[in-house]
Amino acid sequence: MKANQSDEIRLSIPNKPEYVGVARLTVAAIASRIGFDIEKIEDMKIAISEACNNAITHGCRYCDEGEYNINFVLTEKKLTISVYDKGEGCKCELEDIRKPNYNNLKEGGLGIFIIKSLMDDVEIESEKGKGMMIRMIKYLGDGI
Amino acid sequence: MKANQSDEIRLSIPNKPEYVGVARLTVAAIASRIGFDIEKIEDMKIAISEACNNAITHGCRYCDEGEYNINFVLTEKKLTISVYDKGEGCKCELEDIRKPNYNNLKEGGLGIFIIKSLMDDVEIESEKGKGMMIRMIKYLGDGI
Amino acid sequence: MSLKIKKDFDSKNNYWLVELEGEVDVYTAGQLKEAFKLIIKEKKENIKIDADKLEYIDSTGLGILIGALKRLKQEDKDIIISNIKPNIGKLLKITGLDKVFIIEG
Amino acid sequence: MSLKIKKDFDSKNNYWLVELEGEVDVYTAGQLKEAFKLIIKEKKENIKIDADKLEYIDSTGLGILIGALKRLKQEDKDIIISNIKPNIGKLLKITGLDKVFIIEG
Ligand SMILES: Nc1ncnc2c1ncn2[C@@H]1O[C@H](COP(=O)(O)OP(=O)(O)O)[C@@H](O)[C@H]1O
Ligand SMILES: Nc1ncnc2c1ncn2[C@@H]1O[C@H](COP(=O)(O)OP(=O)(O)O)[C@@H](O)[C@H]1O
Repeated sequence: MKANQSDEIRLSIPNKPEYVGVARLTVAAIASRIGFDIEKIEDMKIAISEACNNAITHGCRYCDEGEYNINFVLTEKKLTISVYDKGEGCKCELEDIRKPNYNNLKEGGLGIFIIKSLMDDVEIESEKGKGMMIRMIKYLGDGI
Repeated sequence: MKANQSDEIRLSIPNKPEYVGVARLTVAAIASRIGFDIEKIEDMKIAISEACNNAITHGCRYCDEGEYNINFVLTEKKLTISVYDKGEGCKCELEDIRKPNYNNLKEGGLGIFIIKSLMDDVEIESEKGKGMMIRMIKYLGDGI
Repeated sequence: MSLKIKKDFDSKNNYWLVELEGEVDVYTAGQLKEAFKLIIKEKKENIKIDADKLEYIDSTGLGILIGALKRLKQEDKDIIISNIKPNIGKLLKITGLDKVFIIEG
Repeated sequence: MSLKIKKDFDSKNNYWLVELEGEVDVYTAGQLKEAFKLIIKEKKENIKIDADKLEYIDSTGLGILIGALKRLKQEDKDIIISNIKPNIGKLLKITGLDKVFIIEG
């Protein structure tokens, strides 16, 4: 790929647990095509799954549409993955996401924390009632 | 999946050789999720690649858009894959596609023949100047 | 993209040995939850997970492990995870769960 | 999703041994075309392809094999393909190319 050029791959998936694995294999295929190493590919597989889990679990609970979307934007230097749903949205603030507290173990609340930890850059855009978009970036090479 | 229910996954890919492998891995992920055996998965990997090759080589030669689309429709009984581009289209007639003649070997002209051989059902829709769509079906179980 | 679970009570060592093979994700997590429920109902003893063939786990699976541990902790029992692959080790470390479960080998 | 090509002239048997590893598709086909061009330019002898590690090939790759064979046939030379995997064997059979190339083992 030439410098400054970017390619886009779009995927649209039914809002069902059984297809999250498809998103995971697709990101692995894309990332290995542009030369990411195995460790980074594993990171992205987990991160995209967490975002899909959220789109399914929180995003589309009451919506009809029954699908969510993933955009992959590839350049020579990085892969940007955006997962967006048209669900209820939320007022999640990335700054509020903290490492879990083990004096008070909870079964949930790990997803966004894991995404933040595994990806180089993460952004959330959400408007109550209009859905949520989480954008995450992984850099090729030594990163940021 | 419940009987008569169908799910749809859509993929949109840049019009470049390097991404055909992504389509191949995505179809493998989808097909294995719904329980196809390895032989049928291999058939579909080849068939989808042939369709993508055509979309890239013939479909979008002069078009700006720079991408083509793949739809996967899954039911309990079959996987329907449609590959469509917005290129020049053609007047290809499936009936005209024949097994290659080895007294007169040619390097090309195998793609659609291979798709017809490996898939259970194939349809082409094309209008000169408006692009082409090839739809191919593989049945789970013993087929047709 | 599937999960196989094999469980056996090791009466010599007095723990449950649970072998996980494949992927624990939002699709297969229900299976794991069910297995732990049955195990804990039968006998509240330490659970040792052999993760040698576990290729993938995410927060859905970790949540279920945490849930099971909470129930075991009531009787002072633990979850031991052995033979973990690097990607899973990394996830446990990042989340701090390597200090909550007992990690072996 | 990549292709490795190893070529060696086997002077004992007087043929080229070409080992293909990975996938021949529209992306990697150019590499294969180039390799055959160099081989045929250097010495027009039989080419034996070891396909033991060839995981995937489609019409783009087959077209290149056909092109190379046409050039070799001018000197009555052949392409031999050995150790093919079932999926590739099926493709050769469907296209009738199993009667055009010499298939071994
Ligand atoms: N796609 C989404 N749509 C609406 N709310 C979301 C979405 N993703 C996350 N959230 C909100 O952010 C919270 C934290 O998410 P996360 O860290 O993944 O943990 P968990 O999903 O286990 O609660 C969720 O509980 C939910 O309220
Ligand atoms: N997506 C497409 N758009 C326009 N024409 C096409 C497309 N796919 C196939 N064709 C036409 O059909 C012919 C046969 O295609 P195929 O059997 O795949 O062989 P090949 O691509 O090697 O020529 C092509 O040569 C081309 O003229």
